[in-house]
Amino acid sequence: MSTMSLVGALNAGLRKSMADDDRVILMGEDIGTLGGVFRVTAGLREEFGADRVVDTPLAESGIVGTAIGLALRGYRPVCEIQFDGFVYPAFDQIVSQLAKFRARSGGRVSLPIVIRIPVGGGIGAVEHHSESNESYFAHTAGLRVVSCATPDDAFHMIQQAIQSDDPVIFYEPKRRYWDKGEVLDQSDRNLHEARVLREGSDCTLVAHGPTVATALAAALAAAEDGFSVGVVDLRTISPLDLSTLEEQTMTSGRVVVVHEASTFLGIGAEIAAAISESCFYSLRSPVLRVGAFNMPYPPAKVEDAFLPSVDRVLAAVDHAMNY
Amino acid sequence: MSTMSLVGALNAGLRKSMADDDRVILMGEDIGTLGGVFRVTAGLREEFGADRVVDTPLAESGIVGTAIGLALRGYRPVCEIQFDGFVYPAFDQIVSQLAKFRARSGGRVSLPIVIRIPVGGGIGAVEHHSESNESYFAHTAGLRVVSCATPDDAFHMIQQAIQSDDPVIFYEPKRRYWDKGEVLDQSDRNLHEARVLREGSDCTLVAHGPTVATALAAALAAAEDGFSVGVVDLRTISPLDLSTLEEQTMTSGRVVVVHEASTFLGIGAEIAAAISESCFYSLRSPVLRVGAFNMPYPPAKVEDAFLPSVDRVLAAVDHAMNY
Amino acid sequence: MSRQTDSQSTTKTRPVPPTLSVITEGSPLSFVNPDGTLTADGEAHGIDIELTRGLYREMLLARTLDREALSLQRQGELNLWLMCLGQEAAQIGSVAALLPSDMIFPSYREHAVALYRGVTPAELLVQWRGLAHSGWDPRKYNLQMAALVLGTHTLHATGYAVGARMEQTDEVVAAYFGDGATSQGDVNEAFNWASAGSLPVLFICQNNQWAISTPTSVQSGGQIFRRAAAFGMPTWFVDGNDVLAVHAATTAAAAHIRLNGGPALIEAETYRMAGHSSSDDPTRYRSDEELESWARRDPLTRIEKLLRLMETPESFFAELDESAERLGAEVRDACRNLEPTELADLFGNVYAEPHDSLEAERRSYQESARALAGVNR
Amino acid sequence: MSRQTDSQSTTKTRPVPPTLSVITEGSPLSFVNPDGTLTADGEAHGIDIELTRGLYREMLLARTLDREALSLQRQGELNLWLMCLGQEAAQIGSVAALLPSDMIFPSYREHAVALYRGVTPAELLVQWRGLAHSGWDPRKYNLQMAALVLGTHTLHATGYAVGARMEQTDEVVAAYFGDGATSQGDVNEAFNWASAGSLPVLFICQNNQWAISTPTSVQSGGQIFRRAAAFGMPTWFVDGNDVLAVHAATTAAAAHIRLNGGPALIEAETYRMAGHSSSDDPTRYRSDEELESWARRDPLTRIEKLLRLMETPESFFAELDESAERLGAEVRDACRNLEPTELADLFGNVYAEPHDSLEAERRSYQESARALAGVNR
Ligand SMILES: Cc1ncc(C[n+]2csc(CCOP(=O)(O)OP(=O)(O)O)c2C)c(N)n1
Ligand SMILES: Cc1ncc(C[n+]2csc(CCOP(=O)(O)OP(=O)(O)O)c2C)c(N)n1
Ligand SMILES: [Mg+2]
Ligand SMILES: [Mg+2]
Repeated sequence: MSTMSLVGALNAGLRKSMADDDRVILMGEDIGTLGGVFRVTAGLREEFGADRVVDTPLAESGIVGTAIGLALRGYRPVCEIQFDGFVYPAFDQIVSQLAKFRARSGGRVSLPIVIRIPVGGGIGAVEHHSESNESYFAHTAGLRVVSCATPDDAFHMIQQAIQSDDPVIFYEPKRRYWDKGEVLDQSDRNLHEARVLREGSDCTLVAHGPTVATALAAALAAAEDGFSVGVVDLRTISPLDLSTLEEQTMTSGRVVVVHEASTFLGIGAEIAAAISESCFYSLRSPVLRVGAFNMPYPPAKVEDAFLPSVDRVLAAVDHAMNY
Repeated sequence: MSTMSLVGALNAGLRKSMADDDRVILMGEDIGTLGGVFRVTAGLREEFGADRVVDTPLAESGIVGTAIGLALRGYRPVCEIQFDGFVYPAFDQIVSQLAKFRARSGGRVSLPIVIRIPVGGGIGAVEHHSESNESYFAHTAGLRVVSCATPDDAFHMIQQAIQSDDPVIFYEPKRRYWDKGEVLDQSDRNLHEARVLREGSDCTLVAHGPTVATALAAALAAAEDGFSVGVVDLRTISPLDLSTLEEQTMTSGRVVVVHEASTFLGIGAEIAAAISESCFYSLRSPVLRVGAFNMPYPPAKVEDAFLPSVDRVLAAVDHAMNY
Repeated sequence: MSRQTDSQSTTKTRPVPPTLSVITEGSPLSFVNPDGTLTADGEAHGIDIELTRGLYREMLLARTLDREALSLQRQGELNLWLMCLGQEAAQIGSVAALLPSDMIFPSYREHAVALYRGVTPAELLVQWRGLAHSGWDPRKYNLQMAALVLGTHTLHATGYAVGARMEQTDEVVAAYFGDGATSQGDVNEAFNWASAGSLPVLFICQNNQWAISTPTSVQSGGQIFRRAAAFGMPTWFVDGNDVLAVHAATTAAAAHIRLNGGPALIEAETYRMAGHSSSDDPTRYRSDEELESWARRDPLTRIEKLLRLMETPESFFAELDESAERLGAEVRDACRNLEPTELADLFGNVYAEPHDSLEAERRSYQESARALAGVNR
Repeated sequence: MSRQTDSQSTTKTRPVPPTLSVITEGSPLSFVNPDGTLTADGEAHGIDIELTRGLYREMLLARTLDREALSLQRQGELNLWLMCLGQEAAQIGSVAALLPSDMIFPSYREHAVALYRGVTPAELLVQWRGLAHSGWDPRKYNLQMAALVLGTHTLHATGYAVGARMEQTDEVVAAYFGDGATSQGDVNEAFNWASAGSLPVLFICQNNQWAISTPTSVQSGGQIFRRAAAFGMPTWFVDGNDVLAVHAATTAAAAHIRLNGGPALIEAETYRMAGHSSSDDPTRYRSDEELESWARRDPLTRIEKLLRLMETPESFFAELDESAERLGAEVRDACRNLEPTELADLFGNVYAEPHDSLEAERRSYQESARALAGVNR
């Protein structure tokens, strides 16, 4: 066990995967000599060489497209997309090629590729550098989508994602990159299980990645006011760990989903729909959503007002309690 | 009033828009001399010239990207994407540029661009030619997304979409292209209103584009069995016409959404979440969804089993009735 | 100083460096004239009669397959067919110059390539009958599945070549694509990537003059082989209807790649003699004269003439006709005997690892299918 | 026959056409040496003293802006700054050769271009202070907003030029981008589109040797100006640190476009003297020697030397220093006096036409903001 930042944990996880399996290859813009703009891959080129930590040309479609070619040859590429907003040039390669390849091949060919995406806002960045686009990929059959919130999960989940024989979109919460936490030697769960961080009998908050800390803070604040509010860290966005969500819903009867993506067709919509269907008679209020307004991410100076805050989460809990 | 196929109605609508406003320019692959692979633009090049009905190079990003440039100059481009599955190379231009342009410019610059996409399955096509990808665009702030189901709507909605000062993703249901219907001279509603095709006191089916006919057939079949099942043609996917949906939900207490896209984060998820929130106490059963399984569109010979059928819709109605 | 390039003049009041023409018209490499006689290059290169017979045989079989498949489509046995009529030389000449161990990334029209690599008619047709998205195991034939989203596979080939270079093999990784596909960003990213990384990719562009109804003049402002050259790779511009020239150019390009490691491109100038697909009506956009002028440059006819000039025994042609007939019958049988596909079986193809919710969807699908079967019985 | 291109040899047993080298090294067009003397081309072209002074002045002002902005960033007054230090000649030389009516599509580093076009310091800084995504009305300055997703705007410029051609104007539409951006599919699609359509686009590539930490050698295997030429347009390769050469080349390219209608490209070889942005530490990936060698080729120094050689009065430099000082003060003031942005005001910027659900979101946001304000009071 040791204490690490989330960036450090990712770095350590990548190092371990690379040491364990020499088919693992990292590729992306500025990940080699520079170690990535967030330094997630710092030192890895020195350790594993330029063939395995590849500075690519500046072309996201090329990064994912050539990763597919490498995977066809037996490699396990891990692609870094520099910022969330720059994944779209690779959208065709991800959605039409990567996601569909196994089905298209009649199950003959799997593509064990991980696409790492630093995600979300809160770091005062310029446009295109603060987006939350997990819905696009979660809606795409053939992909798996996960989101880590803590150093411990970052360390283990990146390794599990690399070990998966399916393509995994791996989200890293930018504004939690420098948060420290304890990292255990062994993981206590597989890639597609949610984690109940706190049980709650009045309401359950569901979050992933950057909003997990927000949800926890809200739950603590609610506790001070006498409400028992639980928190579930989704960890997996596709597939969803519905059984954990259902269990918690049965207990609390109220659910608030918190994420940075737009609520319109955000993962909260799917959770609301699924939970409303499976727990119809257990719900004491509708599943509520706290997320982005239906507008592009605003300029940095107003992002605090834009991001789901503890206050907005508490208002939703209130709303649910008084429904 | 006259009788037209859906293709014919689109053709007539485009012709009218072009005649009314010489800033309207059509562009796409094979839309000029050939008139488009579905002949939606047949005859228009002869009528309006090669400058206004443009055969483009084979590059979807280029089509949308240059359309943006034209719109910045005051034109109103209407882009054709040859098949649903070929829109992804343009994803970055649509999602990062087209959708965000107005917000990025501080409201100074609007982009009145229409992107026409023949959508969905049921025509026995090969892979990538039968997809339903409206969720991606509906989740994207800054876009409007509509879906026509009948020749009358096709005729009027394409004109309204072209008149809109916002970018509109315009879906055309491929397998209904050759269906005939009456086209009225005047439209009875604006672009973002749903249409109640049938009132129902037991259950409301919500569909758009290709599944509207399926929903109607199911409602008729249910009526034979003594159930009063209503049908709403969404017409607009983003923004949703929630007030019409809420009204119908208040009446019937049961809602089944039918679409060809995957149910996981399909528009049914958003409708279920929104309706569950606003009509919590009126719902007699959870909002149910009939759509694609979470897999890429299958080979043509099994598409009938894959597409939402009358039987699958009726099963869902049954399920809702017996909840 | 060659810093400014173009043959057109510029208005200027003061001297700036003169333009340098790089966009001159080059005529493609050609060995055999349409009448079967040899060009000067053909004379210089010399003709290998066994090779020529072999290539002719493969072209004829490919044409047979193509014709049978189209006729099956017309009979409703196939949903769609994309004809390779007229492009046999470009395909056979190139694939025959590669080693069986060289991985190929085809587009959707490379039926001649697939047949040459040993793909069976059943494996080939299953996709076009609407029963599967692809019919063969890519590893068995070192031939990947057809790429239908234009140009995407050129990046896959490039990535595959990254591995080949890392492992220090002398493999060539070939990617086939059309003139239209070169307008896509992906193809240009692949050119750049392969060149920057000095990767063993052989780009094979069949410029068949059309992308559905769009002629090359609308598609691009320069020639493809020159563009690729400027990305930093040697390129060969070849008469794509001349199987011997294509073979020689591909041999040279592959040898170059094996020796030097970097990419190369072949632009084979050919013609799509049929429509874009069985759904297309090419008379809507192109003239009979154009078609006829290309018909006179048919890739099979000229080699047949050459073989006859070289006194190939009649028995060769007779045996070949028999083989073709056998193949035709085999194609028809294979098509009609293809096993039906069950939707339930496809759920397992999506993910390699267990996926609970998709598994649940499969179960619910199967239950409802069973229930419906009961109702309809 | 020029059908095969490359200087490297190929292994072959039989003759195939020889390789032809098109990828030779050309040296960039240059008028002024780093020591202020003229090159032979400079002598031939001649020097317009008024023009030179004007360009020098603009470069110095741009450098002042850049320095002030970086220092504001270091003081926490700006969130981010992307330095244009070292690229003043490439930017000023090119923009000054265009007409004010020529629309420009910049990337994110074209502060010198913006300043030249009249954009005010406040309009320029508002984006980097995190108050807006863009600061000026594109129509006012015929300057579009900065494109941050690399290369996307080259297609916008191309589309804009479609309109210019249709309307039979003699406008030039200019797009600025970096060496790294040329690896993106979009930029290549734009090259192809503009060439195929013979559109009046002037592509201006500032090759500053680096894309963040990625050097041009990793980025591409050929030279950018040669690539563009092969797409079918005249290109100029110019010393991007020589404002007079850049100006002459841009003048020639613009004239070519106005006369002939088709596109052209200028590759200005320059250097990003500072880090990629205020967040970047360039010492992690490049050497001091490299930096020093480029420092000796500074675009301002050489023109200052030239002006002194040409006996420019000291008063010119003194007045210019004053102007620079004034600009510096103006920049600092403008930055600190920028109005705050209210999230509530941004809802109306998303759609041009009424949007009920977003309107509802705005109302609910405002209500809760008011409620919270109440709580916190
Ligand atoms: C990204 C994409 N856009 C559009 C299409 C539709 N489409 C299929 S083939 C074709 C023309 C291709 O022309 P070319 O590359 O020259 O190949 P050819 O068909 O001539 O062999 C088009 C437009 C597609 N398959 N993929
Ligand atoms: C599509 C996309 N991918 C990645 C980035 C992140 N990024 C911003 S600038 C930059 C380097 C650009 O280099 P170049 O084009 O040479 O321009 P320069 O910064 O040198 O002016 C990168 C990788 C981006 N902005 N857009
Ligand atoms: Mg073609
Ligand atoms: Mg650069």
